Amino acid sequence: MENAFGLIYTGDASMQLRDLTFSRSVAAVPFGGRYRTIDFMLSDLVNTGIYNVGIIAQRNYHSLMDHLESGKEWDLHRKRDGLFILPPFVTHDNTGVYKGTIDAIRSCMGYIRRSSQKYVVLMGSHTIYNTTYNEMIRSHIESGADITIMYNRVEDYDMSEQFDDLRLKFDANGRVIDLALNPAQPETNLCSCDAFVMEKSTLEYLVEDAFAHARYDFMSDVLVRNVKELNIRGWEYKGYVARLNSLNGYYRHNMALLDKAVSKDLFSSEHPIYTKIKDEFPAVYVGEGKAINSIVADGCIIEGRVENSVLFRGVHVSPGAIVKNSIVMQAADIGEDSYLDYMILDKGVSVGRGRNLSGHGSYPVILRKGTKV
Amino acid sequence: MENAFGLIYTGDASMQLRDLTFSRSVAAVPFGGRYRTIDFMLSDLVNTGIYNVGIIAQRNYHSLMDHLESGKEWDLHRKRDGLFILPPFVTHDNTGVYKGTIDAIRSCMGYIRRSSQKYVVLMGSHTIYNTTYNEMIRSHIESGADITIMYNRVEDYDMSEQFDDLRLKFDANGRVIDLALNPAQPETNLCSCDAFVMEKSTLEYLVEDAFAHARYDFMSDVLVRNVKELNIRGWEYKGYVARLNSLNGYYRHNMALLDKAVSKDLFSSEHPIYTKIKDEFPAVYVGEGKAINSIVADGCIIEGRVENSVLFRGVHVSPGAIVKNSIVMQAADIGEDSYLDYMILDKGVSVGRGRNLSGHGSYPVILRKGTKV
Amino acid sequence: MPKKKMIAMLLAGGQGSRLGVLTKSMAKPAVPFGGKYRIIDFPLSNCVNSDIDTVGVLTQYEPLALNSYLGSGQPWDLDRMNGGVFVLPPYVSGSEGQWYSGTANAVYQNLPFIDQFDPEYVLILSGDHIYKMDYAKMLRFHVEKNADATIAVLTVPMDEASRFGIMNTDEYARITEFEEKPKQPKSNKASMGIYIFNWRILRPYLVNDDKDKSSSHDFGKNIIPDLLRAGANLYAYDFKGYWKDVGTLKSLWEANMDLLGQRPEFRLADKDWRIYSKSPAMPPHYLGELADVTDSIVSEGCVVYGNVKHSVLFTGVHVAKGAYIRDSIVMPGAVIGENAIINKAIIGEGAVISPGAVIGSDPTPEDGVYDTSLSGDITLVANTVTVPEGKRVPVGMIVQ
Amino acid sequence: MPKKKMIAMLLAGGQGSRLGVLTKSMAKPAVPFGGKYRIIDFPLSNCVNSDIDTVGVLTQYEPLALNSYLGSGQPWDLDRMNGGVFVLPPYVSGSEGQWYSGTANAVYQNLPFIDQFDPEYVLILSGDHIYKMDYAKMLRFHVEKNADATIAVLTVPMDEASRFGIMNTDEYARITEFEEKPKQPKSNKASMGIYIFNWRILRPYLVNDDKDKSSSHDFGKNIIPDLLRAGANLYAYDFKGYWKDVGTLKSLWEANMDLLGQRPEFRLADKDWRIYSKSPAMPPHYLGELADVTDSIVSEGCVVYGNVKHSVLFTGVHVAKGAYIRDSIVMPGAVIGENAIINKAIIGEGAVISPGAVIGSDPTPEDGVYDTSLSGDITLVANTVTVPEGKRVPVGMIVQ
Repeated sequence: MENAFGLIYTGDASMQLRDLTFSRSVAAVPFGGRYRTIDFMLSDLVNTGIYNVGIIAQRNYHSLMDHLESGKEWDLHRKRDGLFILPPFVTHDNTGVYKGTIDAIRSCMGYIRRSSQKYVVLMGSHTIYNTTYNEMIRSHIESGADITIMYNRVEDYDMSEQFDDLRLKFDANGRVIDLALNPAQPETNLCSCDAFVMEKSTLEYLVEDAFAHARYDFMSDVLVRNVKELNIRGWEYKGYVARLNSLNGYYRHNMALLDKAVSKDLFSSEHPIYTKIKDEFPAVYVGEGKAINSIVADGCIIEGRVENSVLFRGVHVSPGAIVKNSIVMQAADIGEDSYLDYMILDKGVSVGRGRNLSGHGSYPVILRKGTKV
Repeated sequence: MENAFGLIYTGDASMQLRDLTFSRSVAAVPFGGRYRTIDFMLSDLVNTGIYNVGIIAQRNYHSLMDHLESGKEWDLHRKRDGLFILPPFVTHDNTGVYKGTIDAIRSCMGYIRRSSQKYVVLMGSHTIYNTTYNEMIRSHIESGADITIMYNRVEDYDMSEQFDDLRLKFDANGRVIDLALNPAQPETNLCSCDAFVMEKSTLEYLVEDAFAHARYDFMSDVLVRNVKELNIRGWEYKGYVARLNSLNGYYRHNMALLDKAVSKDLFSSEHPIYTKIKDEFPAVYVGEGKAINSIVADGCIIEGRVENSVLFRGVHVSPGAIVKNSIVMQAADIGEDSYLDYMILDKGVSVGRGRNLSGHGSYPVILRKGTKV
Repeated sequence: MPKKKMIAMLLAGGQGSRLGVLTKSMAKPAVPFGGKYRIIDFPLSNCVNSDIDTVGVLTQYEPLALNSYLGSGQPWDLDRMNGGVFVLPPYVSGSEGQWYSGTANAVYQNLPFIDQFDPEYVLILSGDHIYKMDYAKMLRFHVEKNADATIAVLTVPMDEASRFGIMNTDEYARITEFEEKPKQPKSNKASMGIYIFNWRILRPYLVNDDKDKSSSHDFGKNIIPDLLRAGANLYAYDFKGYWKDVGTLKSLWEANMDLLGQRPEFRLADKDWRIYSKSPAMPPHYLGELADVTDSIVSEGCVVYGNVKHSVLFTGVHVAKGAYIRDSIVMPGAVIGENAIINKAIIGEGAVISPGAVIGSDPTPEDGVYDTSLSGDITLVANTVTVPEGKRVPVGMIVQ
Repeated sequence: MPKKKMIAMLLAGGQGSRLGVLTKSMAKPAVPFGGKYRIIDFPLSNCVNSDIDTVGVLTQYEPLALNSYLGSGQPWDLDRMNGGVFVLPPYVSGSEGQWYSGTANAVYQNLPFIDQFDPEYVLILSGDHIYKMDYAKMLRFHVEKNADATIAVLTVPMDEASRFGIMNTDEYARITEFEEKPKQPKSNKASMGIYIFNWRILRPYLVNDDKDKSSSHDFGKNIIPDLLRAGANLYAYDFKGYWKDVGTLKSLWEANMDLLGQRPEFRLADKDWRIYSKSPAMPPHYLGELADVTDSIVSEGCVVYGNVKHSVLFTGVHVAKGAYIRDSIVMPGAVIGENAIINKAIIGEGAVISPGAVIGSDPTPEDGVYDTSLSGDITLVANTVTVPEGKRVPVGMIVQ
């Protein structure tokens, strides 16, 4: 067990993911056929041996609450420590909307103070990867850093999708000497993975100090501003990182799972990703039903043809239907002889017989939750 | 198992209980040494064999959420059915404050529709009793009533504490022919216990109909207004009923537990009242520590003198301290040689050495949560 | 402990020796079935779906797998405060212990367990049947008939009746006679080994049976005949629907095959009668560019690059490119190498079929014409066995 | 199943025959202790507080009470997805079963259970000790010493050392010699029966011990001496604090008395080391107008109208007016009638002491002078026994 607790900032509805976050936070967005993004953060922590996790919720956290329940699927239903959903405290004075990350973290200082662990892993919720933090924490302690930032090398960052893009520059001793947030011309390809390790007391001090000076954003007002004063170091993660910072990015990272190397990275059997159990039957292929180069979850009934797609739990593909290059979320019903290409179908979409719907590789079309076409 | 589900309306902060409901709903108010009022409603339902329970929460439901967790203490953590906390859905258009009970029930129509049971037990949260609803449901079915109201005979209703006081008048056939809400001169002593049985479809119809006509209060706009149209009947409960409709009432009903007949009624071993387990050690009497005519919960350390009082879990009465005619909630610390008489101490109050605090039988003084005196 | 209306006692003691090497280190109810389930999931889910929340699982043979699988009972919603699922092994009382010597004896030894719930009715179940059944309906029948005991019966073809325990009933479904495997069956109502007893009635019979040294302490052989002799009210409850005893390799294979096809004999895809099971944390399955999967069940964690026809792939199975699987069941975590051929076979948990190996005969029938007959023999590769490269395992052989 | 660093194996098999009638129908670890606990709560809570989340409970004697008590493990936070609490009874493997024939044999028979967690270390515990101990600290000591096995030892008075298994150590705490109940003890470090083993080291010793027909298959008598003979690195871990083997009626009584007073020998009121237990749903206790309770522990569900001095009342005990209880422990649900006298006694679960009955001697000492000596005899009334009105039960008698 690590002497650390996790604090996950789930943010407010993000405009980057458009309709996907219309009624849910980024943390509750479905990903990879049977997961929600929060599953990766929680599993990373639990696989590290961290069993005290606070989740800072904002408005629209009901689907998150439904998904997490008591935390038992992540083995986080515990008498000591466990899972804490920290909802905004709505009062007559407080509308439940935070001014920024600093304000949000400050609102759960009670939880932070009560946590008995020495270190904290602070995480956002739109960056997906599969690792444990043990090595990062060890490196943090050994280096004597104030803050250690997890980062990876990005090769083809699409600048049009830039969002919370924090670039690191190191000196020869491995200390971060410059941080740039959303730079137009990044000087380095070392990009923060939105996970930070520090002592709990450091976090407490930095947050209170920033708040007292009416500064509300952790990245710009604490990290970027204080890069000279603080001993900030980095820990490089070498596996696959999925940044859900745009709808295109969301589409691309789901499709990337069809690449064996990527899915092996994200679904390592050594570090399983836990999620809510739905008690679905195993997928069944019937009659002419076929799938190639696709990910298909439990509860699917495949009677049509599926190619280069990701199917979530309980999708029904009727005879004669063709689903290509698409992401189809839970419980969609694809009618007979219909045709889908480059589509994203949110939960519970129903596509009628013979319908023909196509997006384009660079601009997949999204159908909102519950749409009937 | 009964073919019914439970729906508990927890209301907003009620002014009747003053400081006790400053930061919690009536449902979360501590009662009887180790309980919260909601424990009685939930246990009544579970002891009936009803395992599908919706709790309509309003603002300030955090302490309720903390208390209920996954519902496991009431055996309500289930895959099918179980416990559902139905929080207000706060959006840009909706501030999370309901216009009335009808509005609140209507906001959880989704839950009601999904519930597979035929009957519903609709309950408020400020009336405490210990029964099962089996007999009431049977009588409802046999009588062919539209709605059956649970009531009891009140002998000494204090009109100055009148609140949600619904009086029933029957005809010779047992049908309710008149309902009066908060009458200045009640015609009968038959008073609703704030529990109603009806078919789910009846509730759905009545709520939608009232809402469509901009009527928002279940008691006045549905029951009282429709007493002629609806076949309303009653089911008499003969045990002890504690109506927490004023601070004085709250004090009196806690003190009534020192009467063996009352505590036997409310804590029937046949129908246990379940609550959250705190893993406290059993109470210990040390040195000169004594208690008479008092209720003392686990985790108390009694080194002083306790008379005619109710002590919640984890209270420490220091040597030389005297606690009389008082209600002392969880984790209070009563300093050496202090003296308390007719006091209500909310959670975590700390009374310094030698302090002398007295209320009066007709007006107990309340110390807010966490006060240090 | 609050009183219960009905509790279930699930007889899971069987070594299941007819399942041979599959049950070498686990009790039969723990044998995998239907892609992601184990046999015991079916009676347990039936209990939960019938609102029975207290189940004693009687077992004495290799209980580790079963014990670990059942855990706290949470996957079946049986992690209850009052009740839940209890594994009941034999134990020492006084100064000596006694192993279970029959189905009735196993229940007898757990009288104190049953008594603590003070049930009105006790439901006796077996741990090796695949079926969906609403025991609450059976209980309503039992109560309506004012029966002392009710036995669930299945209508079997008359010419097969002599293989079963047959109940002869009068026009009111009251059992007048019970014959174990009669040569000349008078009826075709076969006992399914599912009983509801009034606990008050059954209890003294169990106590007396224990004293009878000549008894084999079995419900079918002793208790039911004793009750009949005493003139008790025994009724037969007609069960309509799929039911299969998966006590042999052939019937286990056949029951898995029954899950396939457009109108399967036994439908897992049933939202109204969910079968619960303990899910491993695995990603959805992946079918590669060249995968050709037809008429099959594919579970989570599978990765398929080869051909799979009319087969059941359990969780985490890997099928390499060029491999060909047909009319077979491949249990959790098995690995099928490149160009290997599996035909009408059972591949055990974690078995490895190396590239080019052939299990069973080379397949000859055309696509779409599957062999679901029981005439030919099943080929079996036991759990964790590795079949070497290019090796041919002939039809009907058991590799262990 | 993910690998575990350390798992615990709790030996709960003991019939506890020295506790006599108290353990007639339950294993010793299920005996009530300290007002609301059972003995097994102490090692289980120690495990959980030491971050050990996997505990095997080895039991073969009357496991029903223990099984029902442990349930899903939830009260101890041991309802884990990976790990948790497992009751491990003897079982049939192959064609025959074998009862546990010693502490080492019980662990040996559960090798597959341990192996599935692939632990680095295995902690062996007893189910009949009352103490608070941080096993994580002991593990740190074990790792620092690079030990093969570490044995927790308690410093006992030199003149009592001959009653214990004594560890003789060198200056580095390494064990050089182990003597079971030596006539001339060379040290006063007594084994507490708590061991940490490197699983890699212990495993072959268990396998070899099983083959040795002359062995009594006991950790203290066989495994530890074998390891010492082989020159293994055995270290003694000094435990400071309260520890009591409650294997006799006297020590059970004494350990309960140790909970009382201003500075109790053993403090239950410890927020930093909570003892978890399964709570019954009972209201807080009530003391009547005339109740006179001094220097006592009173648990939930108690209703007291009489006098209670220096005693422990367990959950749901009723004490009628005029009754007088002194230096006694009264187990769950017992009823003490009007004017009954209980002096230096143990009253079993659900026992009924009718009005005017006298259990033990009439009390003579003045208030505040309590008899905590072990010299006089304890009087015992067994579980569920009713002592008739006015009956006198003399000192030291056992009523059953």
